[in-house]
Amino acid sequence: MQALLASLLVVAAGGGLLWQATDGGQALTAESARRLAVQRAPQPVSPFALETMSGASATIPDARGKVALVEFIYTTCPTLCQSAGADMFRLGNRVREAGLADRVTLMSVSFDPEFDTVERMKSYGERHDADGALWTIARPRPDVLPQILSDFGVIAIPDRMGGYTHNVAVHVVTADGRLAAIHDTGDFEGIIAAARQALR
Amino acid sequence: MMDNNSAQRLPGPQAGAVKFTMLLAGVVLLLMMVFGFVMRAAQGNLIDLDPAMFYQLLTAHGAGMVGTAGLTGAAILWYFMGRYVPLARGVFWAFLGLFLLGVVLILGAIFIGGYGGAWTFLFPLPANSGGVWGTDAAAAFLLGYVAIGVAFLLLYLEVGRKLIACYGGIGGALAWPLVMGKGTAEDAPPPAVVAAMATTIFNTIGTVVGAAVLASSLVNLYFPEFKVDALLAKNMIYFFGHVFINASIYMAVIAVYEIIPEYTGTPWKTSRVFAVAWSLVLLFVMAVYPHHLLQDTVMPAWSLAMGQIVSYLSGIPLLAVTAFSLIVYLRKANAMRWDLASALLVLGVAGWSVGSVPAIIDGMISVNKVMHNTQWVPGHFHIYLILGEVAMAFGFMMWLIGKPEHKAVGGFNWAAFSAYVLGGTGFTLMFLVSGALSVPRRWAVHAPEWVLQSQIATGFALLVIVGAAMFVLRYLLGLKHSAGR
Amino acid sequence: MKRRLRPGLAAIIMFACILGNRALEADPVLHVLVQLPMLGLCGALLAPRREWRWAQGGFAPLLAALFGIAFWMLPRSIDGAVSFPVMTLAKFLSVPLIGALLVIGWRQAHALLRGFLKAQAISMAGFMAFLFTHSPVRLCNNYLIDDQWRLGHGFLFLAIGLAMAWTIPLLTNARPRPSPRTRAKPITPVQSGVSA
Amino acid sequence: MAIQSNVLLISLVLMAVVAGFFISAVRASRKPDTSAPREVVRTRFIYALLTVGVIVTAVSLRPWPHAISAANGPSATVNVTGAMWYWEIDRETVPLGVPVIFNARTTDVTHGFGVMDSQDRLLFQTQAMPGYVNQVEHVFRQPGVYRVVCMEYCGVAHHAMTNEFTVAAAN
Repeated sequence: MQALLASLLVVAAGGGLLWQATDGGQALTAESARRLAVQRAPQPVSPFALETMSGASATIPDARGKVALVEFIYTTCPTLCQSAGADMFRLGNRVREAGLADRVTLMSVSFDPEFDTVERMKSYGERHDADGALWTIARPRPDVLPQILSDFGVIAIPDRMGGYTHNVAVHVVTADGRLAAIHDTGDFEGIIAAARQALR
Repeated sequence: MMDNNSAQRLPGPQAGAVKFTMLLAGVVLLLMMVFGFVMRAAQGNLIDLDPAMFYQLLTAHGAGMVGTAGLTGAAILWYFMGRYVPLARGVFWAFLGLFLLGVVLILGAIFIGGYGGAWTFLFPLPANSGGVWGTDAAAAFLLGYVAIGVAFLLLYLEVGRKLIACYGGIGGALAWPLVMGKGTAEDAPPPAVVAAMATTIFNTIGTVVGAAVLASSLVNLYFPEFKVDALLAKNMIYFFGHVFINASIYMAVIAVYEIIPEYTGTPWKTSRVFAVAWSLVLLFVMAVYPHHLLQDTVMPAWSLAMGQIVSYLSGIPLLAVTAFSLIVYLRKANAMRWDLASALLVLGVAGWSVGSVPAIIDGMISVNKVMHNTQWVPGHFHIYLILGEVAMAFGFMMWLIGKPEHKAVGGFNWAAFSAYVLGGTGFTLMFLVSGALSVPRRWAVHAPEWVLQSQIATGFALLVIVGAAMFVLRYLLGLKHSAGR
Repeated sequence: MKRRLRPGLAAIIMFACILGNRALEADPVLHVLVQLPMLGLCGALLAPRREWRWAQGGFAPLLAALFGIAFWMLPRSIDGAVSFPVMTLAKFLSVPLIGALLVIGWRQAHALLRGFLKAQAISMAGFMAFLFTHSPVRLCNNYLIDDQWRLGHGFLFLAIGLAMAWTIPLLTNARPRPSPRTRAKPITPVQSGVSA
Repeated sequence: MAIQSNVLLISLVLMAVVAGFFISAVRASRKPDTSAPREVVRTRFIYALLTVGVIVTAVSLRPWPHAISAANGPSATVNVTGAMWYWEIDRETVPLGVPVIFNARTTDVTHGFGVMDSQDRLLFQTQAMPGYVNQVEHVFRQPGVYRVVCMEYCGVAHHAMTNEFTVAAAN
């Protein structure tokens, strides 16, 4: 009898633990948990300054009151960041088609600011037809980088071939500095919908 | 007559539970046969059936028949192993309870949830229904399989550990000393034990593999980011499915080894060739599954060649050992006593052997290219199910009810047996003919030129159902009379 | 092993796990298939040899251990142990407890329950192998896709190793002459009683 | 005669032979019979089965039934993609008399790519499976319209998943 009660208790507690640990059976990985957490409650990110590929300065959140669509890259990335770059270009077109070009800004932020100089950012931008207006490439100051990565939940680890492996996504940041949604770089519908939501 | 015959005719351990299980199985078999009849009638344009409903029936018929074949095989295994080793009674009830839980989940998934992903749950069909059924229905179906898998695992663990303990390990129970020429035939375990040990091993392995692919499919249902490799999943599913349905037949044949000697008067002994054959069966059953993947040209060529070769080799233990021995025993018999039980058991081995012919031929890659997934495939497996495994199960049921006067071949019983054999033969031959005419299997709607074949098959199906219903009725009446014993 | 040596050995293993934590966590194969089992072993070595009423049949402790294992098999938990100190601490506290619970439960478990758990363990190791070798996306933000693939193969070897470890002994105890006299008495229906 | 008819014929004959052994054993079972086969017959039977097996295996696997030979000489390639519930074929006509290689793909679940001739006789098939490209080669001997059907159960409109292509002499 005691054993039965104990077992039932264990099942209840264990089930509760797993339910908690997976956000109610919705997230088995840290990446899906990150996206789910943001979707449930937008999270504040510390404001930071950036230097763009044209040498100008910019900020996140956007000082002009635009919604920022932010991805993290490094310019010498041979794989993911290149396809992410192509996705950003297409996303830019979709933003224009949606008539949001003057209320949204696209930003590819380098997480390797010491290596990614203005010239390197510029060449990456040219390779992917970044216009510098709607979409630009930018880098933060190295000393604030850890804070930024931690705020956004981005983890970049050395890939043993001189580059990095990192989680790739488009982060939707509202004008008042809240991270409101995270989507795959190719999920244009989802990103546009999240941008509209953030503009409301 | 054998000296221990009088003891053998008494009910074995847990006869009550086994009799109840067989009654349940008989009723489910009838219901599933009706589903099959409805599908053939729909293909023959005799009735109007919505394709979604057709595929639900298809799913229920497949899962139900495989499950019931497994259930009858397990009951036979349990009953006869109870003669040799002390089995824990609770395990059989747990087995039956979990099995029924699985049945409820599967039926709910199909007829409430609308699941129609076929019994093979081929990845990623359960997760990708095109809007016909929901995730929860697919999950309930898969969980039903998990429950049934756990049921079988429990049963095999109990049988396996007792056989291992009593017969000196796996090797002892498989009569390996005899194989190596170290022991004598008198010291070897009885044929039923050898068969039970081999089945226990390969179906436990099959269940473990099945559990892994079921778990993967379940996770994929709810977390699509967890992709499953379609080819690997297919390999695991066919390994599991092939091993399971084969295990059903290999368990049912235990009834032949145990019951036929009562009729022939000659004990069925474990000979060296018998022991070798069963050790080979153990290997072959697991190595042969790639013959389901002969049209996956991305599979390594050696594995497909192995599928074809082992498919042929698998026929040898069946034909040269079980079938050959049975024929020898029948011929040697000093006036064999024929009744419904012995007739059905012999029919079971005959049907199984006959059905292996089209199976082996379909296992050739060049034939498979034009026969795979045509009605040739249901053709061959319906032979060794209707006229094989299920015939053995009905034979076991008839033997269970005891009194010879209930089983004498004549009148009602002769009519039932004739209807069943004639119906089964005609029904399965129509499948083979349709397969040769390139009629694909699992099509809800048939082209006009195939309709006549389906209509003829529908008639034969009706005959099978009539025969089977008469068996079940005979069993029920027999149970009533034998209840007092 | 002498019982009094166990706490010492457990302490040594625990120290090794703590001191080598950075190195072990850096590689998912070492993290999941070496460090976690070692931590579990610590607890197993320290498990008190007592039979509690609540643990009768082994069900409650084994269930608790299974839930614990399930938690630590979530990619998210493994990621968390690398990213967040709180989760690292939780790992060092909970995994030894899981090991202890496993031992406590195993001692009191029926042979059938043990067999079931063994089959389950092989199956789940195979399932994890399936998952890690075939997922097209990275499941842990802290590990490379190659590492994930290696971890999957580690699980595959684990499944094969467990299967062999548990079945080979069953093969080797085949006696040269299994005769009816050396095995248990066959149960005839008369002996076992009629149950109809 | 199509391969299917031969297969049916051979199967029926062998099945009848197997059934015949059982029927004669049943007939012999009622009276004492001394003609029961002995162990030596079983041994011979096993050797006979093995010998037949070796021959059939060697003959049926050489040349390899799934071989793609088209690298030398003229050939054509056709890409077919299965989706719930239609076939996409990247060309409408395929050449007569030369090896045609079909690359079978799918966008969703597993389908079975099967090709039937004008008499609805299945000529060949291969599986179309997520993440893989299955190749199958065939040389068409007759011009005309060929039907593509689905040979692997794929959901509620499985039977309706058909398409066509034309085989014509290449210019």
